[in-house]
Amino acid sequence: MALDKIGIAKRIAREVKDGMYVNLGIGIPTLVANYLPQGIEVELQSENGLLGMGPFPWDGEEDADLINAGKQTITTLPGSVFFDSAMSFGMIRAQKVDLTILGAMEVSERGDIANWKVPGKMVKGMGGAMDLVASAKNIIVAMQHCDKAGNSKLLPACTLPLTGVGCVKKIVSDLGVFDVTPDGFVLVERAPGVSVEEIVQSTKGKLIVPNDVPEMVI
Amino acid sequence: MALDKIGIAKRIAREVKDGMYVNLGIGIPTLVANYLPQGIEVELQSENGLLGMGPFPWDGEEDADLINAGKQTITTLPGSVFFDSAMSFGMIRAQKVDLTILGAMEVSERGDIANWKVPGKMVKGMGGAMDLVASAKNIIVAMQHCDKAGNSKLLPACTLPLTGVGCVKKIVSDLGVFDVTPDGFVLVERAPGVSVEEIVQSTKGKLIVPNDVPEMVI
Amino acid sequence: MPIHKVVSNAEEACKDIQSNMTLMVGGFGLCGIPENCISELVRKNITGLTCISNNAGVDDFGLGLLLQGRQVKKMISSYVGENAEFERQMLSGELEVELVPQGTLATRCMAAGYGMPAIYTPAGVGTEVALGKEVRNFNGKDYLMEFAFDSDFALVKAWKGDHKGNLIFRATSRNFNPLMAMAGKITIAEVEELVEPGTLDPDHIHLPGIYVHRIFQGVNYEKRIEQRTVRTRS
Amino acid sequence: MPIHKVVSNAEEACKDIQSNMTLMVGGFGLCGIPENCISELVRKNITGLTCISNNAGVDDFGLGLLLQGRQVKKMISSYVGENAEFERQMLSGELEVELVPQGTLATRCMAAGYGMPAIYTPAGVGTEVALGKEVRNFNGKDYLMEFAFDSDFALVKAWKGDHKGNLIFRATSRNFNPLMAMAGKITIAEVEELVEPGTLDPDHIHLPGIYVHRIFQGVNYEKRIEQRTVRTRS
Repeated sequence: MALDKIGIAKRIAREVKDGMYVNLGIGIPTLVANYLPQGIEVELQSENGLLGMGPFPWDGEEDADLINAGKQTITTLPGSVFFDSAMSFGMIRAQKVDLTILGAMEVSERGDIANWKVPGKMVKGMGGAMDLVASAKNIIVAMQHCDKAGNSKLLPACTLPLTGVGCVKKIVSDLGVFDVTPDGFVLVERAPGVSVEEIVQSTKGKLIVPNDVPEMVI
Repeated sequence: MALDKIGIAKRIAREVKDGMYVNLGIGIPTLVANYLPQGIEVELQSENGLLGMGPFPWDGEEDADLINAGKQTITTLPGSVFFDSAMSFGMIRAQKVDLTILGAMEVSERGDIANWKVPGKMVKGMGGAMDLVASAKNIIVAMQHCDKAGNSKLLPACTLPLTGVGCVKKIVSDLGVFDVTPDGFVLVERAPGVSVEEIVQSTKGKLIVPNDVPEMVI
Repeated sequence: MPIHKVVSNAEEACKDIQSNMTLMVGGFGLCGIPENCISELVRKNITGLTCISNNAGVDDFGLGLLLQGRQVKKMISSYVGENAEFERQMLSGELEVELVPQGTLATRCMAAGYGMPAIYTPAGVGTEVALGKEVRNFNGKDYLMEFAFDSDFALVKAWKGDHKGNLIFRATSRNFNPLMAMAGKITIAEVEELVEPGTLDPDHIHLPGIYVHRIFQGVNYEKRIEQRTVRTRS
Repeated sequence: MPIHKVVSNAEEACKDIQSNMTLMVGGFGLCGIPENCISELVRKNITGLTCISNNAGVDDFGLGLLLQGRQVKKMISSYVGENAEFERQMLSGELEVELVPQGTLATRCMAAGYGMPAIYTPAGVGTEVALGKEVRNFNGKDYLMEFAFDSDFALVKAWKGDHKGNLIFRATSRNFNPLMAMAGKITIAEVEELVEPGTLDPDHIHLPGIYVHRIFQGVNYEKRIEQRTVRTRS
């Protein structure tokens, strides 16, 4: 069974290590915060100007001045700190943020990513994504493996306007986990019940399949 | 009688207008704060990170964390604000400081200034002077007209390493007040009891003497 | 610049903002936007504006109000989702849009406020954002040269301010506000609470008053929430 | 970078600082200098250091202590007056000195902390500071291109800090400290008071802990005054 959004978020959460500063994009990446391993200490950076993002507020306690990059009401935690947008992207560019998790419409076998524009159809803008992918040391993408018509979104080259070049390190899709290497996508884990064959057929970019591909344990 | 340091400071103080943000250099310029016209409101910027510099503290109330750019103990005033050195020079470069008053060893008839180095003899460094003179809209120099041997320090061209090029707008020396124009130094006022002849003889750079040069009233 | 900065309201503060000017408008989404100044721009009904603002508001609030009235000629923003009227005007060509990476947008404001004519950022290298821009390699990595913004007015919102223009922001409503305040040729700050000089701790001030030309205490803040997201008590 | 940052003292914090490294040292004159870390460098007696610091201390305090022990190979500073031993070593050629305009020094630190490889400043155009540097004209004015600093360690002093490395500075002892804290490959912060997370107001913090790698509560601060200047009561 392919992973649902929560499954993808849970799997990505296992990549987060103790002591990391992490930036979570809008959508599935935001869910990752709910499934972080027990006992580790992680600081979430929200690029609109907060380090130490806490959970959503209790009903009735929301504060219009306190939101995350997805414009959702949030809370602080002990040790949180606010700053302006220039410093926020300053720390991103200076690679002080250890891990960036964001969504994608397409990823190429060279690690290019497209997630901000569909010409003639949708132009919401890149927000902070271009800054994040151009700067981050470690980028994990959360995405659907195929579009609704069944076409692979892991491609030899992106067809949509790029967000960044050669930057994605790892992909967790509904079908599996993939490292992005100089040789192409490397299949690291299969989603529960998903066969190697299904993944091969669903992947248009160059895919390297090791002899033994373990099934994911969530 | 040539002006003493206090006289120079008093004369420069008359150039300071209501509502100005002013940066005062070390030495005579610091004294200007003591002679500002009554009834005007001025904000003094100290480039080590303070806007709204107050007077020296009362004996016993000095605070090691609160100094000016000359490392002197100072105080704050209502409405003072602290900031870091990057923002301090940011506001200087962005020309938010209306008037800069500083000392000089030499000034050329084109408005070049030298005040930071005597090769082989003295190298204290430029501190913030190079940033100030490169950025400020309005620069007034406080200086002695001649060195101890009687040689003019208002020159056709500076002989010492430059601090900045074509930036000085006005000079108040012990002998008089001079505008620095594209045509050279223009004598605007004589110090009390100092003759035009004495000023002409003491000035090596090109000096323009209007028909009527008033004597300064302090 | 006069140190005497207090004006009575948005109308007085915005009196010389005219059609076809370039305005910076603080805020992120609807968080920390200068509500009073935006209302005043609607009331004045000036047009042909170029707005530099991270977002374009929503259909019926924030800069969306100016879009509804066709007062905006060009938006310079990083993210313009959640605004149907905006998308319609953009796709139909009525509205000119320049999309700028968010960090680039912030840093181009800061550059203006810090007197730096240009900055280098890796954001957008290899993408259509890089078209026509100078690419330069430092230490093996490519960067785009981006220019400091030039704007006639900056309209910002702070939590507290004093008569000298010193500003304190609250939580994430800080965002672009101090940066745009630094960048405006004329900067107008509206605050929830205007206090006497000396009330604010000089160590707590986020934006020194030297950058602020006019300040007033705003009224009737709605502070609308764009995405109310809560936990419900079980 | 670990979020677990608290160390017990300067000795532990500085344990891997070695000879011939490049160190940023915060402070302006003797104001806001990391006294404990400087003492520890003296005790370790490492040599060949390159120090980036606005000043060089005085003969018997601050970085002057390292100069006395001939531990410094090169100083990168804006102002080095008031230090006879410094001047002697410099004029005799024992000490290499690179003089940098103060705003350039500050901005090159900020550039490192903001991931900007280079900045443009008008400071020094037409002077010997410009020798060998790229000059570029923007909007009719010349600017020098100056590079972000690269340093192995940054040693800074704050008033208060918490276990996550968040720092608050006091008055003009802020100066270069937050900028250097942003710029160090490894940043060590010594504070007068180390508190639990949640003690500091998130709106009052000057430097986010993400930039700080090690933090400890310093001891025996002397906070010497360089130019005691007072009014006497009549």
